[in-house]
Amino acid sequence: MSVWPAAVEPDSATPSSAPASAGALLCLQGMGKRFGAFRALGDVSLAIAPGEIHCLLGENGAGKSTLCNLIFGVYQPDEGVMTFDGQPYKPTGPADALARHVAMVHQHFSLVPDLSVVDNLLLGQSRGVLKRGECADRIADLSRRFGLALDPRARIQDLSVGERQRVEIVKCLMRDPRLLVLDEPTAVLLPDEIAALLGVCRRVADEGCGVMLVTHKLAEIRQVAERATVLRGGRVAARSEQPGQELDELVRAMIQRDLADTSATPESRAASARPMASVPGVDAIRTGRVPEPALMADGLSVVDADGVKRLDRFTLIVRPGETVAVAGVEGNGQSELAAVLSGMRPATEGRFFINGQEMTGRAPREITRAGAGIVPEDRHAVGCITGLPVAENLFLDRLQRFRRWGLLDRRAMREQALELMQRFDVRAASPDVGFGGLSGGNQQKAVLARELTLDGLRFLLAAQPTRGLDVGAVQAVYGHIQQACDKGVGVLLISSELDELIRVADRVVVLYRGRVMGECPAEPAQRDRIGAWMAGHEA
Amino acid sequence: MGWEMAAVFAGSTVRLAAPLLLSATGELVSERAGVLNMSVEGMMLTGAFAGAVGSWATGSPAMGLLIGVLAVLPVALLQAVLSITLRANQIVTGVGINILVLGATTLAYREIFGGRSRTEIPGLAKWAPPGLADIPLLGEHVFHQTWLLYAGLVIVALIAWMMRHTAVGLALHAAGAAPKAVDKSGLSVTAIRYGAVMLTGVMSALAGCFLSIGDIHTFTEGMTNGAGYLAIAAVIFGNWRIGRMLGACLLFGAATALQFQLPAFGIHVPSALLIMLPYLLALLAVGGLVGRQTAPAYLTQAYVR
Amino acid sequence: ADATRIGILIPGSKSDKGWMESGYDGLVAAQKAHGDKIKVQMIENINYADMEQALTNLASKNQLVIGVGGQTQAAVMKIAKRFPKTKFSIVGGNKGDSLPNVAGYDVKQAEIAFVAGAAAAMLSKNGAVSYVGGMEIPSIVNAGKEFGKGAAYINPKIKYVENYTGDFDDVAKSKEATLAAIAQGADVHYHILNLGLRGMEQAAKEKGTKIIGSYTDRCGSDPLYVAYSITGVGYQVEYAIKEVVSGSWKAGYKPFGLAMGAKASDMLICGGTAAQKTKLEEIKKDILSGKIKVLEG
Amino acid sequence: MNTLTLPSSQPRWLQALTARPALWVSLAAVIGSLLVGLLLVRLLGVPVVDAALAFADGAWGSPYAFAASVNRSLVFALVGIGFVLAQRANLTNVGGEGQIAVGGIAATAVALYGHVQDLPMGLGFVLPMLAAALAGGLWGALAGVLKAKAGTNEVIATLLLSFIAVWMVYGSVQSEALLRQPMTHSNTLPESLEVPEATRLPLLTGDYSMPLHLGLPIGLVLAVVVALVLNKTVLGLHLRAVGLNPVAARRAGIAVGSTVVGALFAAGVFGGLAGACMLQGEQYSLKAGFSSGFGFDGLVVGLLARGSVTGVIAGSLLFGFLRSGGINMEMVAGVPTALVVVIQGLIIVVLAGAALAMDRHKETER
Ligand SMILES: Nc1ncnc2c1ncn2[C@@H]1O[C@H](COP(=O)(O)OP(=O)(O)OP(=O)(O)O)[C@@H](O)[C@H]1O
Ligand SMILES: Nc1ncnc2c1ncn2[C@@H]1O[C@H](COP(=O)(O)OP(=O)(O)OP(=O)(O)O)[C@@H](O)[C@H]1O
Ligand SMILES: [Mg+2]
Ligand SMILES: [Mg+2]
Repeated sequence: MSVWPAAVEPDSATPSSAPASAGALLCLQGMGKRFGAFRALGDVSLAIAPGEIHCLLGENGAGKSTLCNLIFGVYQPDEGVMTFDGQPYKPTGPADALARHVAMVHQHFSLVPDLSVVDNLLLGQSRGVLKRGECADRIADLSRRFGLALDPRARIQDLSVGERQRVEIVKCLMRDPRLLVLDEPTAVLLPDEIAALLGVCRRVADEGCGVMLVTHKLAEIRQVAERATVLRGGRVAARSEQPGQELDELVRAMIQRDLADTSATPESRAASARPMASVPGVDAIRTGRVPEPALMADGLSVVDADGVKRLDRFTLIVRPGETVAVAGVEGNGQSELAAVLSGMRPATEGRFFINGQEMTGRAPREITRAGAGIVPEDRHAVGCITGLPVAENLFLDRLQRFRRWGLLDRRAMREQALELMQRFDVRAASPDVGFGGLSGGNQQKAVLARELTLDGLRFLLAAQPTRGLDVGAVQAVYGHIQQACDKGVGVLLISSELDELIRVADRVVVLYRGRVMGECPAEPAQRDRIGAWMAGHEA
Repeated sequence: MGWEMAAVFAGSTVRLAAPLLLSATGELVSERAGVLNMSVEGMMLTGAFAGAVGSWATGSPAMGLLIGVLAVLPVALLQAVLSITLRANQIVTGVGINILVLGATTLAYREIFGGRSRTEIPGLAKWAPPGLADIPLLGEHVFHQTWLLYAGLVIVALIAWMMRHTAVGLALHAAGAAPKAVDKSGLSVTAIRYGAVMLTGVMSALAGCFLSIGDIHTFTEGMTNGAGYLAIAAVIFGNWRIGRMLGACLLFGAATALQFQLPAFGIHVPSALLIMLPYLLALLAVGGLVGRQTAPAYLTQAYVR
Repeated sequence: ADATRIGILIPGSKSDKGWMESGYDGLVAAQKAHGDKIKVQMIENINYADMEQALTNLASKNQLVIGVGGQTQAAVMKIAKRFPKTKFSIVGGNKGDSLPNVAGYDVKQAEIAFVAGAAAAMLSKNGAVSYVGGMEIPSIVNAGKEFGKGAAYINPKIKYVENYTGDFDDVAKSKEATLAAIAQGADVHYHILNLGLRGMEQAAKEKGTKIIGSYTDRCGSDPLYVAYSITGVGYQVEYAIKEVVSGSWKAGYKPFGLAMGAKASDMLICGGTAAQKTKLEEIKKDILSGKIKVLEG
Repeated sequence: MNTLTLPSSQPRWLQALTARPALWVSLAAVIGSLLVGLLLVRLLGVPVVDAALAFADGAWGSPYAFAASVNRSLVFALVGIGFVLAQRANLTNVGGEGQIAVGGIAATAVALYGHVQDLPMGLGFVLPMLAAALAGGLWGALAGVLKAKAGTNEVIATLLLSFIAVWMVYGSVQSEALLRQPMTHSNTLPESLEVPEATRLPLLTGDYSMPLHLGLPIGLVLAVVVALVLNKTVLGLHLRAVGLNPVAARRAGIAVGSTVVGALFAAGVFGGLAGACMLQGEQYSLKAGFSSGFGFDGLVVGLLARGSVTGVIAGSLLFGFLRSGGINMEMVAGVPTALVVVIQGLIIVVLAGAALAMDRHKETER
């Protein structure tokens, strides 16, 4: 039986074999899923045996969560068949999956924050009168068996992220799972919490349950994975029967580039969390010998509502004409950094200056006035208003300019929009079509067009500016950024595309868990170090 | 004499609070599950009308009560379909239903009773719990009430217990606090919310019947006269907890009852002030001026998987 | 000859058991009496914003327009200026500006309220009587005051309780107000209420107290009622129609009350003793002669 | 671009229909509800022709009837325009009733006790109007402040404020210390005095045979202004931006909080003006129940309009004439006015339920 995806040939370096279906607990064959015109998954086949820990890897958007959701019945597949225990398995909703003892921990918590642990565990699991005492006993029992300490009466909203994760897992365990699906359970955990979680996985598997673990972290794979499957663009890119020994091949399959030595020693590790005064050149700036930096960030920290430190004493100077890239796996503090610098969210501590003016805690409008262009990470939520036409979006922050006798001069706006669209190659039928009707790349170019044509632009923050863009669009975007740079604008580029940021930026700082792991020149030779820092390898 | 006045005041407060309590409890359950029914007013009016008509036609107030409850089901279903399945704006839906019911009951009342009927509508019997009935003053003025009031109290207590101690209560709470979690735990958010809205309907019908055949044995056009909105105000003021909401209902009832007691003491407070007091208090509450309000996180938000 | 066209505006519900219904009863009686000679257009339950339009419609199509209640007065005065050829009668009208085509009939409820107070005092066993008024407007308040005075006229030591619900039609509130009065010992109740009366009936039934009705004779048909006063709302409607049909309609203020006879204003105790009757007659005479002075209303 | 993607096999009328679904759905809802109304008329045993004739006569049968209908429509339209204005910022203002009420109170107070009747140049009626607008605006802004500061749902806040305002009218005409007229005789009702001639809105025709008043041209001018502001100004665009995506609007430098407060203030101004028109144009004295539920009718008109000022005008004319005709139907044909209420309720419910279908279409249009 051939379960190899037709389109993707296995990398010759990856020693792998077809998933064993004999004795498999769950067997997927040719699974496909579309969201509208977008194909999130295609022809995915894999099998999980009882007692096996199977790791699922892949870049952001590779389709991991979608696959998990298919298994758990949240989505229904467009193609492919599943068997569970040799029986056909077609869950039409989580209820079906749960009935077959398939349990899932979601990437995002699905707990009720204002209820206690016990109540969360009982939700959907119990009928009639709640037997909280009985449930608490079971929790105690499970805690003992798997080493998961939990206070049954605590309210979820008072728990740390790690504890919440534990609740999610116990919730699954309470259902006596035969297959446990964990979608990036460790993304939010601290190292010792991760170790404990992996221990639980091990024990659960030892009791005969199949475990599917989605993760980005290589160390985890090395620790627990018995087999691994790599997804790339919704298709199986590689498989491994001994993932612990084939990490490099897996990573290459995942990102299609080499990550030669993941244990390189970073020499500028000390760069993290250093005080402002120690940044070279600060004194010179303070004494006015050097032009004002475009951005000066001094010990910015962000603590979220759950008390987790998302950004930890971030300190950086971006000089005019310089492009500094912030690299890192998503979710390591980049979003928080961008939010603070664009005025959308206050920093818990620290200060920052744009073009020499202190902007800490200022409104977005003032930050724009200070000469900061912002290309936000989430263009749909923050960067544009999809319900308005392209022209309006292009001038959203400077509409006053088109006021004539109190009315909006649409004609002038249209003309200037057309001009801007030509300059930045924004392809749309006309400036009057809805912004939401543009393709992702054109939307991004339009946002760039707006931010780069800001009056008195001195600083540009571009967060994930090429996400979801095709090759041509990516070229165009970086071309524009380069041009701005040449005119003396300081650019802070947040990206997880290693190749690109090495090509575009002058310097790279790497964020890991909110902290600057290291800093180095953006040169191809530094790629390994950067990759290692991104994966959290400190030494 | 003073004691007797106090007892009458207490009895009056209880009677005026009872319909609020019944409908507010229903509304609380629904809001907990994430659906705001502005249509409580219309549901109460439906119940009041159908209860009165049923009681008059069958001659049996108990049958009237049953008919009142049955008649409200289509109205509640309309609210549910519009706001849950069709994901219509819950407020607009509610206001529309209220207007519709007001017109329809007025029209139907005139058709059925010809507008000039003096027919006595049989009302629910009164009852006092044995033991309590013999307490001087209190027995007569406070505890001698329509049996529906006691039944209602039992139902409210049952609902309060259900919300706290049963799986259904848990699911209801979660449907408004974290519908996604409910969905992923294998329960249907839609089913839970439908159930909650239907319960609101039933409770509002009981409240409406209390108004028409429970207390005063008559129906008048638009007789709820804003009581439904007051019930919603009580839920808000009660911060979505049954205990506090009970207090709010009693407070609102007392504010109204006070109107009839104050003249006896020669105190003159503008009645407009007493009437608007509940709304004022509710406004202060939603404005966050009376403690921190914690509305169910997904209140008024339709659930899409 | 063509039928006389009559328009009548009843601002409340014509089945309110009180003022409005009494007015409607008068209309029905007039229709019976005049048969084909009159043609009637009627509208009820009108809010303020619509009142002018309704009156204008009535005025443009009818020879006589009757507004049942003082609350129509302002609007009638306004419309009457625009329709000088149409006649207007206001039931429950009062002294004020006069127009050549407007007649105001004053019900003088305070007079009969005094008599009712006297009757109540005769009927009360506890020595306490009560009154519930709808809106707190002078005519209603004055009636209440006179009721209290009338009671004290018979029994100086009588206890009198009064209450206003703010709404002639709110049943629940009238019930609670009556219960509050009963708690103070009152066992005979008088009222100026419309639909709200049902609440008073409910309270009285529960507590075994009695009511003096107004507007309608209920003696014998309802044991709750021990007496009733006649406030000739219906009579005034009949009067207006009769005057127009016979061609003798006159503009201006016209007091009704006791002076216009038993159909306009009267007090009857159901199965009352001869002594009670004579006493009431005596009081009526004293009021008419001015020996007893009552407030307006 | 859209028309190109439409399959050419579709008949013309279907294309026209799919191009403006909201319009057609609204029309269908209105017509359907009216048909149900006719059916009810039949069921009530009244000949449909009689009812229809009475309706037409009351709605537009005479200059007076026509003017009365238009005046009523004017009030609905003012409230509706305010609603649409706030709706542009995604705010649902259900407080029209209360805004009318406070507008009425303010206009009465200034007209009677503000020493304005001797002022030159029409200030006598302008100042009370401005006072009404300001009062209504503040009443609306209160909900806006609660929304911006405490995140209070503006629907709940404006609704509660409506109840409070309605009882404020009741209270203010109960006490002579406030707006109640001096008690000269026993039937002195709990109302204010009539406002002086000079403070009333001048009649366009000069007499009452067709009592259109100055409020109408003022309302029309304001409607044009609002349509311009909404569709042709920076402010209108800001409102839309805040309504569509407050986060992106904030990022683009728009002051979201003040826009919210401002939008509800503006909506309230229109409610207040509606109150002024009712008081200074028609009723002349303040009474309990003065607002007569017109604020809720205006709300319905606003909902029907689906964001367009033209829609408001169409809807207000529909309801204005519907109500006028309804009154006459009761007088002449004996059909209770409650029927009109049923029709209104039906229209709202159907439109609320159809919103998803209409919006879904809009989404695919983009
Ligand atoms: N409901 C949906 N509608 C449309 N597109 C979707 C939907 N869910 C997922 N996608 C798209 O499908 C692709 C795969 O998403 P998925 O969540 O499976 O990625 P992932 O591998 O889990 O990524 P991550 O590591 O970020 O969690 C993404 O491009 C995503 O935008
Ligand atoms: N309609 C959509 N269009 C495009 N992308 C989407 C859409 N809905 C979700 N996504 C993307 O798909 C991914 C999955 O998002 P979603 O909110 O479904 O979480 P999830 O990963 O499925 O959650 P869980 O793991 O708890 O099931 C995210 O990256 C999200 O940005
Ligand atoms: Mg994922
Ligand atoms: Mg995901």
